[in-house]
Amino acid sequence: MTKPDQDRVVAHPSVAERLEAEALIVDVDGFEGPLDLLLTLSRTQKVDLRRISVLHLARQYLDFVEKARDLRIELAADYLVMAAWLAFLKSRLLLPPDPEEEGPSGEEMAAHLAFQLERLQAMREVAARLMGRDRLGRDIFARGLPERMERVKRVSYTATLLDLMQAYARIRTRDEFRPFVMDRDRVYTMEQALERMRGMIGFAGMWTDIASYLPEGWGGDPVMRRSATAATFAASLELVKEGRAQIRQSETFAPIEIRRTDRERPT
Amino acid sequence: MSDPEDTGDAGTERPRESLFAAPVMAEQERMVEAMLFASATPMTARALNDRMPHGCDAAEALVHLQKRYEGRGVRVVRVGDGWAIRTAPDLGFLMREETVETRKLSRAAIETLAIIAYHQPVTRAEIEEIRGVSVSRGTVDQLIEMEWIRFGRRKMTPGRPVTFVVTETFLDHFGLESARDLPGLKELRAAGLLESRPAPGLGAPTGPDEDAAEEPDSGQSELFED
Amino acid sequence: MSDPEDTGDAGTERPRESLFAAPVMAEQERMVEAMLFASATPMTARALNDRMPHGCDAAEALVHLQKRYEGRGVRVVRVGDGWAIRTAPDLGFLMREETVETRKLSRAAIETLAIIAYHQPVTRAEIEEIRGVSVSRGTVDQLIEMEWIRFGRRKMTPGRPVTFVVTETFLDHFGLESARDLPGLKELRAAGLLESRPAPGLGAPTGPDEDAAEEPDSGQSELFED
Repeated sequence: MTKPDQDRVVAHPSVAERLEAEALIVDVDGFEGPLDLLLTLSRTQKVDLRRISVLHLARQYLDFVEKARDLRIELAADYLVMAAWLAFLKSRLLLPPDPEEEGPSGEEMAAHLAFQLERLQAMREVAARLMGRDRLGRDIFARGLPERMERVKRVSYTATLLDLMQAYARIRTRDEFRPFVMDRDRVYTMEQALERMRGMIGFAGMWTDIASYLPEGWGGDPVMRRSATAATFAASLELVKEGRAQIRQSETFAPIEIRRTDRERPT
Repeated sequence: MSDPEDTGDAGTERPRESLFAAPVMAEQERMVEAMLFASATPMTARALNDRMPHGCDAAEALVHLQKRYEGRGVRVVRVGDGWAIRTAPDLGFLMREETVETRKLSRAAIETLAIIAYHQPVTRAEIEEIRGVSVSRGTVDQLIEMEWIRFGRRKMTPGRPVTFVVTETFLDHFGLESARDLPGLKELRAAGLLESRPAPGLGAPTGPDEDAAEEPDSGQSELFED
Repeated sequence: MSDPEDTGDAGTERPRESLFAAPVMAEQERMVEAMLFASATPMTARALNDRMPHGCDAAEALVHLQKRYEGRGVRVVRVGDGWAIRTAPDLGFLMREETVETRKLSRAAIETLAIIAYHQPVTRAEIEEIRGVSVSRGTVDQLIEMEWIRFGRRKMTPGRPVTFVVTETFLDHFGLESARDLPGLKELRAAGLLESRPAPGLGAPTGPDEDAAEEPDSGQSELFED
């Protein structure tokens, strides 16, 4: 700590400031990055940040980095990047501007750095003011015993007339086309037809329209007639297969006719 | 600390004699007000006094404060040994937030309702016969609770089963004069409602009123024939 | 205050309510008073209105109520979009028992919070540019957990980075009506310190992410422009 005056951070008459500069080196971990370090260094200039000598600041920073190197303190990469940038800035500020060269002038770069420092400083100041305000739970208080706001959830069911009608239509439609429900009353099965025809075929020596074999009461309702017709036709084919009847249709859509086979007579 | 206005009233009561005079009563009232507000539990006059500067009289401040809150939205009330700020009893309803969630009636419920509307008065057995499935108690209860159906007269059939009919509330909700205004099967079909899927372009179905006007006797009589 | 005019208004708007005129303003004030006392967190005028009978005007009632509590031990304060009742700041000394220990915030967290408050909506890269160091995840997480900051809208810049803004809880905690009332905001703006100035070409190296430099205009303006 008590290093002699061979520091390169010279021109500081006050012991306190020298100690501060020393402390900077020892306490490098305490800085929140290069900008923070620069801001701290800038305080030694004791001027408004707007009038700060960026050149001087760059020198201070570079001295700091140099020292850290001497002391074998490993600096984080961003400190070194800043050092390189400041070295570049320093050279730009010192050398007369080259009209050929592109890019920002040393003054522009310096001004921006000053802006950054001023902004960071300003943010620190307002942060302190903010934290110093009257704060809830410390200076200002909310209701200690808030009353419970009860939440009552009520479910209300609704339906439209359309819903109602569609529901009813759905039920009625189910009645009209019940494809999977065997409605025994209205279906004439082939077994029923076969039994009926077996009893009757023996008397049918003449070609007779199979429609006349339909059971009584099944001719009116179209659904029932269809069912009975289909069953009777199927039963007729069954009788033909058994060899007990013959079947014919003179032309397309003409009545289908049936009569018993003659072979049966000899038996 | 104290407002100049406040000193007017209270100042006359307690002239500031010494350097360490107790705050004026209006100020003490403010303190009690703030403490009662911020405290999580009721506070006794003593506990209030303990926190206040020397020479204060929390009990008196409480009397003033209580008077000040008379007829307000909150009141200063005694709770056991302590004092607390509480909502005025007549405003308790504001502390309840009622959220109403509207849901569609279930399919079972709407079908049951439709059958009752079209076939009323109808017994549970009849509803089941028409729907082809049993009707759950919950469904009927729900419809009764909604006041869309109610019990009708008992049927004069063996067992004298109860019947269900729709209510005024039901007619109101669906904008019907009577259950007879419900469109019949023919109108349903005309409106495309008898197709298993209503056409996508289908808007509102023809109003039951119009339909009813054209065919006054349609609907139920037709439907009741089976 | 108790106007028949109010009733008139409400009546024309809501013809069905005409039988039930809105309560007089004094009564509305009581209601707002009760609700604000009952709630520990700020409530919006809208939320208040939702609980009040039809035709009420919570916003107007709030104005009356705020006036009524001027200079009292508790005050009606605006917090962002909401309203709350809070103890008067000068009486904080009485509430030592109610004091809540706030977690000690690190310097990084305090600075980050201030930057977000004054520059909002602000991206992480912008915060890093201002502080000159990367923002640790833990810092942001802590502030989010305290509900002092939240994610804002994404920036319409390449990469559409997320932004941070301060919350109503933040405003409530620091006794601010809105982010416009942040201390020193005007001065900072006048000094140009809230502008995001792009670094001239080779800017001083800052945080790890330098994309922030590309951002043409920084938040601030968006939120604080009048």
